[in-house]
Amino acid sequence: MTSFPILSLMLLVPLVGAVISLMSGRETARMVALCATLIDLALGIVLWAHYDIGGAQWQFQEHADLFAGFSWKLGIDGIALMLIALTVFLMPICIGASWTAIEKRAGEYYAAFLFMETLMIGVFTAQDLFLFYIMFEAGLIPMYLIIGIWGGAERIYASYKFFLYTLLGSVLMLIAMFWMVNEAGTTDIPTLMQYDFPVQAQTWLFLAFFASFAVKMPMWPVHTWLPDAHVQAPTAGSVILAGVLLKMGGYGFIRFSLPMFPVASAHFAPMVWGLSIAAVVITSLIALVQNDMKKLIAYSSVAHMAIVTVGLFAFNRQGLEGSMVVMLSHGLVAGALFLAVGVIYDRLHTREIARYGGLAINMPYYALFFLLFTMASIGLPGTSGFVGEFLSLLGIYQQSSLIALISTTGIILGAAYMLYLYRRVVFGVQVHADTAAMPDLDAREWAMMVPLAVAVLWMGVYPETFMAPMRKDIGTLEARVAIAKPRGDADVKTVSRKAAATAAVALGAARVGGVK
Amino acid sequence: MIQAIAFYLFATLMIFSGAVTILARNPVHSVLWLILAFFNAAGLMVLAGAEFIAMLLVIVYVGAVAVLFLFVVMMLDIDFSELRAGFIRNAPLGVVLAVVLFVELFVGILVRSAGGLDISQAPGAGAVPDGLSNTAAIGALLYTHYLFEFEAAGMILLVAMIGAIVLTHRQRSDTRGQNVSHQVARRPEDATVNVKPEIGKGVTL
Amino acid sequence: MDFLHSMAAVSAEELLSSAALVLLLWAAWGGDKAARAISVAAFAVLVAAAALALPALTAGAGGKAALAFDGHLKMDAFAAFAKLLIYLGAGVTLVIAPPFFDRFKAMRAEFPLLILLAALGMGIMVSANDMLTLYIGLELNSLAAYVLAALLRADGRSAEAGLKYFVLGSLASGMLLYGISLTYGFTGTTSFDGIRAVLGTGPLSVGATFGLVFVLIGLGFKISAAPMHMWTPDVYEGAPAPVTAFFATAPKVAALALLMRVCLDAFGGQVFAWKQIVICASLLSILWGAFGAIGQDNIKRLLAYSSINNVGFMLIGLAAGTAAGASAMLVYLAIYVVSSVAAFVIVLQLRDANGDAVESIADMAGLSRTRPGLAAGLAIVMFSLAGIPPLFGFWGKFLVFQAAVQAHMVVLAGLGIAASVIGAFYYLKVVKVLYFDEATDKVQGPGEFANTVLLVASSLFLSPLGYLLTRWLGALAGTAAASLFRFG
Amino acid sequence: MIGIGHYVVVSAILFVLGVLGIFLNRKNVIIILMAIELILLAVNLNFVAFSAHRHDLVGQIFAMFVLTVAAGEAAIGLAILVIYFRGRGTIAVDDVNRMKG
Amino acid sequence: MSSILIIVFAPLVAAIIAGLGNKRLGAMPAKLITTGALFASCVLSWPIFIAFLGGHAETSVTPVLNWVTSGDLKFAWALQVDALTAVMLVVVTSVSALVHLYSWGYMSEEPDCPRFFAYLSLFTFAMLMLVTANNLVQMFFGWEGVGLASYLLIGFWFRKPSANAAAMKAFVVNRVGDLGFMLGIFGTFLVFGTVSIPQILHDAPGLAGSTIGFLGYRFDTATVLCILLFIGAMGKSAQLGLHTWLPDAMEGPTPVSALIHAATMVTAGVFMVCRLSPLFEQSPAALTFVTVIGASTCFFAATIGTTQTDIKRVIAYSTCSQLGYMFFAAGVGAYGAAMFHLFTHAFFKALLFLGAGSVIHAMHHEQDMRYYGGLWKKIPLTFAAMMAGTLAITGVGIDDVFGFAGFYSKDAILEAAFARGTQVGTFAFAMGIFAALLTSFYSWRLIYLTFFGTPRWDQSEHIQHAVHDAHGHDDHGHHAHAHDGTAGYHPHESPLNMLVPLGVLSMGAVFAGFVFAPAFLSEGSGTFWKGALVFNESVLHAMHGVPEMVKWAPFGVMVAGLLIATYAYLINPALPGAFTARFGFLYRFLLNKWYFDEAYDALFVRPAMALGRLFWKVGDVGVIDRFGPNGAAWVVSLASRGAVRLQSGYLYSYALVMLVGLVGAISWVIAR
Repeated sequence: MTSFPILSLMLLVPLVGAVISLMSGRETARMVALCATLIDLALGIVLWAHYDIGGAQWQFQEHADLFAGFSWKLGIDGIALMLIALTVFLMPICIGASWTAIEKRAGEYYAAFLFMETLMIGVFTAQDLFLFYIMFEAGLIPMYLIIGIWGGAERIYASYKFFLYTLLGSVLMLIAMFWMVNEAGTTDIPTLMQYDFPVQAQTWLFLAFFASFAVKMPMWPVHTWLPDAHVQAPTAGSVILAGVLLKMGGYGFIRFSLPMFPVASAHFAPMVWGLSIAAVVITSLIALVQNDMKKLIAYSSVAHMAIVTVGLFAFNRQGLEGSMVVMLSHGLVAGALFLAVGVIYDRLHTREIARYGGLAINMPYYALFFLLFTMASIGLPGTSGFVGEFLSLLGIYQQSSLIALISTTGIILGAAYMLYLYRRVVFGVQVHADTAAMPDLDAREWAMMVPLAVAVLWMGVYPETFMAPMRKDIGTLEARVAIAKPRGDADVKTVSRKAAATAAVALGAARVGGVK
Repeated sequence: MIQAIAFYLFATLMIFSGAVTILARNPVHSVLWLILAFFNAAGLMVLAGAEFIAMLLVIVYVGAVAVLFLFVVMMLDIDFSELRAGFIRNAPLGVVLAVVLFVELFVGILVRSAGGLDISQAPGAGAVPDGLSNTAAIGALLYTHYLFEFEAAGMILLVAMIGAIVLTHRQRSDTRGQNVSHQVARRPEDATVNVKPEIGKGVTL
Repeated sequence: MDFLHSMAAVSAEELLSSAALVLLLWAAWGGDKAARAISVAAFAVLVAAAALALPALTAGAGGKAALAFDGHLKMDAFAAFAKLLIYLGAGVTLVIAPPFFDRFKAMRAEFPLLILLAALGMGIMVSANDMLTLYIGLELNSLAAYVLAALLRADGRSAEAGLKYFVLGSLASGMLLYGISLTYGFTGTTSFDGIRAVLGTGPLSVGATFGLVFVLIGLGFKISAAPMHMWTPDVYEGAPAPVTAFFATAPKVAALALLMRVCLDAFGGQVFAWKQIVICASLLSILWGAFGAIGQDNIKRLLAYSSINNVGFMLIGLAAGTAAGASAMLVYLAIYVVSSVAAFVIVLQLRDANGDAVESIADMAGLSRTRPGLAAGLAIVMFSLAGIPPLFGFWGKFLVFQAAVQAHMVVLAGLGIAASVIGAFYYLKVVKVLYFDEATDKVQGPGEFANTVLLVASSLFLSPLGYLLTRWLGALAGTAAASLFRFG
Repeated sequence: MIGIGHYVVVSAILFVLGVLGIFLNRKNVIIILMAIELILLAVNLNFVAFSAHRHDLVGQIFAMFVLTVAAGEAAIGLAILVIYFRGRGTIAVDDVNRMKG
Repeated sequence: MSSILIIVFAPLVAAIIAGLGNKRLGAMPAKLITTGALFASCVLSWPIFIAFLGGHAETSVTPVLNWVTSGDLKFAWALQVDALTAVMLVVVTSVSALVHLYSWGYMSEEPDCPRFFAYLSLFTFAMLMLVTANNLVQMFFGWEGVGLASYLLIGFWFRKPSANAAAMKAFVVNRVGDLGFMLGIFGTFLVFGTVSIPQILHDAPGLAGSTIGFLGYRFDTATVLCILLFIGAMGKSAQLGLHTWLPDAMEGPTPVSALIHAATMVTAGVFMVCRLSPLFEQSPAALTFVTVIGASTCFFAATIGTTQTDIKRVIAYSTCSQLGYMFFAAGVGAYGAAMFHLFTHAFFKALLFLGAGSVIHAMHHEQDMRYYGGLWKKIPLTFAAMMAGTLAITGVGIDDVFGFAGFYSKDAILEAAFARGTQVGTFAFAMGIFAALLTSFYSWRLIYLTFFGTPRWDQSEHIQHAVHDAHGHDDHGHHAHAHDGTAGYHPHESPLNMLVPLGVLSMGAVFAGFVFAPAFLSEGSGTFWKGALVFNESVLHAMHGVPEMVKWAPFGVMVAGLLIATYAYLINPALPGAFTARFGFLYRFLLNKWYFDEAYDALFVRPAMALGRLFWKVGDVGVIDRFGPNGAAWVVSLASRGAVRLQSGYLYSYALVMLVGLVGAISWVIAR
């Protein structure tokens, strides 16, 4: 632990980079952007290295009373640390993905991205309610510009939809925040996380926050902005959108909804489950019939994020940890998949699946990476996708076997649509000459793919690295929500072994865990 | 009794002439009806004991404003035959609304509080001093308590004056006014040029 | 002694009026050629007047000592805060106007005079503590404004704007006056203190209620709150751009401040009599402003609807009926004034190759490539007006909604903030045209130096850097709002 | 002495007439200006009536100021009307709609 | 026992080197590395197995790396070796090593060799992870890993649309089973608080009488867990309902079929049931379920096998059928017999596939038996190997004297089923006997169609291509092939590196039963298994007590099958045609595999696609977008038009609006 304001520095570096690249030409701007993101990556590594696992809940705290009504208060726990790590890890890759693809107005482009990075890190570090909101909301602007200026043909509609949808979701949250601050008398998030709001108020507070995070996640049926935004955004935009922005919704649930309104969360858990399973089934089926690669992956993101919500609202450790791992994994995998799409989009300038085929012939290494990320998306054990999904689903099973059953069908449908995609793009014969002529990955693309691949496998084989920093915080959260935890339907009534637990179970007072 | 007769006379005439003002087809007639309405209003004011305001009304309105209106109506030289008569599209709605407004005012102010106005009895700031005429009392109040407003009203008139001039004053190009300083500043050498043209060449002016 | 004290209290007004008279003489002798010099002088006068008004604010003054002229004027911190904003708006107008009018050869020496007199009227409005003072100030401002709107005589739209403004403004004045007369009749006094004392907090007689409603409706016209806003788009479009800028800033501040004083001071004991009307007007303004703006292609018209929309948000702060709400309104006003300044400076800069104003939004397509600075400024203004963080415009909405929630008006706040999303739509539209569309290269020509300075300054204020001012601004607004609630 | 109620009713009628006058005619803007004068007259009548009823001069003073302002207003209004007429050659109410939407 | 580390991870390392090296590495190094690694594994495996046979080895666990810790849920990467694992180790490494070697020859013309060998090694690694798992999650890792490898290998010839479709089908259908498996793991954790297999098996007896809520109903705990887990096994082992992927998987190269779809991967389900046998023992209902499914599959697959013409598909259905035997063996409690059949089956089925591969190789990738005939003279060694395999699968042997591998294991299974004495046991026995008849019939049918009779090669397009390629430039072949059905084609015996594996496996097919039966099936087997699975002494005793008729019944039906096949395909070749004409419906029903694919297509695939389109076009676009964002936009634009229309520009309408506001406000305060 140091008193050095490393978090502020991490916010400042991209900001300065943004200002510089705004005023520079293409070559300079991208170099500046790369440097800035790499510096932030280095700072992120330093941050992780100095993070005291199992130490104080909030570390690297900074505080300055710069503003009226709220304050500049930063600090992280393990959950935030991991999401920051994800952010700083993905950003240089995004810059790399834009290296050649962005030709017009590059200075502004990189400025928008760097600004975005500041805001994303800001969201995860903010310890003041309103500071969080400002960071959370401000991200709309650069993303709107990124989609709108550098996006595809339908970019205008997509950017509007993205902006207004998410804005509508989050403004209601602001009203709830006012109420909370009024009630609790503080804007300090750690304090609020311990505050017991009146039960009646929790209901509408939860719904207001839910409106924001559900749109951001996105949950069915407020997900329709996502496919449009993804499809139209430039590659790096999709990566960051899927990689980090969606995680803000999950982060919001884990940081606000659950600890601050545990009773309402429990009350609304069935609704969340219902929406989640609807998302898993419906969006997976929709993904199955897509003709556009990015749209397919976008729909798959909705399905994956539904696993996150299911896990979060399982109210137990496996569910919570699983959701976090799904988020981290999905950040890597969805990002990687969008990169993979970007790689061939850069070559052929179409996202239409039918225009590809047989890429395994001329792009074997590309096929390999794509395969790895496809499998990670499917949740093959040994990849990052499995650990999180497994834990989340295991978590929800303890609450409801039916929800678990339907959610788990996602693994079948996920395999179906991803393999169908892979089959159409990478396998098969080469119908089009231009497709057949595409070269395999170049050095830059290798440099983007390899770190992602390593991270995906690492997280799949030894997720402890990523779970350890979060363990204590998840434990705190679990204890916090335990008071309201709903009773699962998959309880065991047994006549043997630990008699005391048995008796408790028979009385219905204890949950399944008691039988262990 | 005579007061009541006078009141009803003035009131009826005022309302009638007011109505004709807004309904007359010829704006000149309108202005004239307006003047009549003002006269009757002045009468009502006199009945209420406010002679000064009544006189002011006649002097200012009839003497100045109404004449200004007449002047402008004449000056604009509008071809009245071209002006369309008739009512506008939403007129019925407007009339209904106006009637509703009146009924509401009537009911609200008079009927609701059981047949009369319910005026609270707090003493005002400008209680009429004993023994002073209306005009003197107003003057006494106006130049003391209302000094600031009085001065500010002067500024309003100033603005009105400046505004009217700014808007309507224009340098007319079809008339030639006298520019004294220009005439005074004129020098002979500006007006005449002596040239000695060579033979066979013209004069270059 | 009392008279001297009063004279000292209104020193800013005295300065303005005497300066107006002196400058009138100068204008009479110097003619239109002296217009620029008079503008500069008028600007200086405004600065001086601001300096004279400032102490009341910084001293946190209020209470009895600030009353002047038998309590007809109340020179408190609230009035000072509003005056500063008014003088700011007027000053900016003086800066941006001369180059504009020069292009039409229509720069009049009387223009700065009218601005000064309007500022004087607005100063009287915001310090009014009596219905008569209110009326005088209001009319002084309005008459000048009618003239200003029609100032560009050669332009048919300007005259039409003046005509509409005049007719509807007079109608509104009539309603206001009728309300004042009813209020007077049912309370027996025109003084705010008197009215508050007579009405108390008990049930309100129907006549007084009617008076209140008429007054609110009349003032609603001035702040262009729906449904009294109908004049706004036409006048904003028709009036010369600097005048529109003026309308969007100073009179809005004055009218809102006046409305606040009437509601919170004169009718301060009768919050429930006006609260629902204000809420209705607020929501109606937000929605109507937003809906109207969506259909616009003219940037000035769009800004007009935007002002209607923003007034709706400010009224939410009023509806809260608390000091926090009033303070929030003042901060919102300050930010809104700066936004408007920035917006109109940009509008003035938008000229085609012939020097004619480019007012069509479609003609600004791709401005971000031809004039990146201008486009960035406009984008900042738009996002700020939409209230998207981290731009400073968010802060105004933030405080207003916070005040509403603190006053237990969660539903109103929720509705208002949800409606703000509709508003965001048309701000986004402008940004879209600026940044996403193909360039048309319609906008040409250099900008004036003064305008650029103003633009940079206001953009910086609206940028996230503005948040560094929150403490300072909040403290000032807090003082001002507190003085509003400190009754005689 | 006539009751204050009578005056208020007469004033209300005049006020409503004035309001009607503003949107009931499409002939001539001047009539609208006159309608405004009617409204102000109604207001003045109200003030004077209340003032007399209460034996309080503030109302009359207010009425005096209203008169003053009304005079100024009429001047400005007519000036605007004149320049409008110069520009358009008409003062028909129906024609004052170049700006809309 | 650290050799296990090498056994398991050597193939992984080899796979990574070969896979990443790919074409840069070249074919030969890739082959050498992978095959070398596999032989090393194999060599290290046998001692372990032998040690267990000797009864002097103990269960060992080699921890590798912590995997996941989440609250009470902990599982690690660890390698557990016990008798059951040892059996699987030798099966997997031996067959895999042989298949690697065989592929040298079989895939010699393949340009993408490194990739193939990398996949094969990767598969072996995953399979080894599966069998050495000491917790359910690692088993699931292996489970899915083999699925991945299977997917890659089936789709190895990715240019073929049918191969891609088959690969995808295999993965997705397996995922259906995995759904059950995963839910089973969840339930297991819920009940036991752990996913460690030894812990679960230790605690399993405590489940007796307990119930669990599932999908809103209450069931016996053990039954729910076992059936969920068994659904996983059904998928992997291609049991009735989830079997459809297996025949299609024959799109992969033949060595793959031998390794994955005959010897190892598909038996993972059986392995799992045996591994968890103490748990299954807690639920008679689940065991009944297992028995019924196994018996039905055994019968059902055999019926289809009788009509298929693709040589690999016949063997594939045969595999399916044999897996059914294993399952109902487990279901009736004869886990040892199930494992023994797994063991023997691995040898003879791999042999049959590799033999078939050799035939296909010789016939230039022609797989349709109708275009074979008379091959025994051309490829005698392959014929010999195939004969060995056929004798083994049909269970030829004489009690107490000698029998081919299948004889011991299959007889044991049938006896156990009968000995069980329950209704399902009897049902399973009946099905098993009938299936044995069919097995004999289709196995001999395969032999007769392939190796006997007259050549029918000229009808094969593959052969014609081959002939044209070889003789295209001269007309020598053209007049030579018209009459003898050979089309002038000369099949060649496979190269040595293909024949050696055939030979080794033939040894296994011939002697595996004879040699190892005592270890697996005798009273003393308990010392071998050492609790690695439930060894029911009672079942063993009962087996010895079954009537003689039961003991002879398998032999009888085997002979019957042989005779029918001999008559129909050797003596009177017109008979099958006449039969199919007579019973056209039955024939088509069997030929079309009981219409399972069609039914699934109509029930799941098409509806899924249709639903997807419906949810997309109607749901997302038609409802959510239409009434959500677009609807809101429509309302807003409508309101906007309204606002603009109100702003008519006319003074009077503006005044009117103001008046409306005034009257509205006044009315409001009056009404209030």
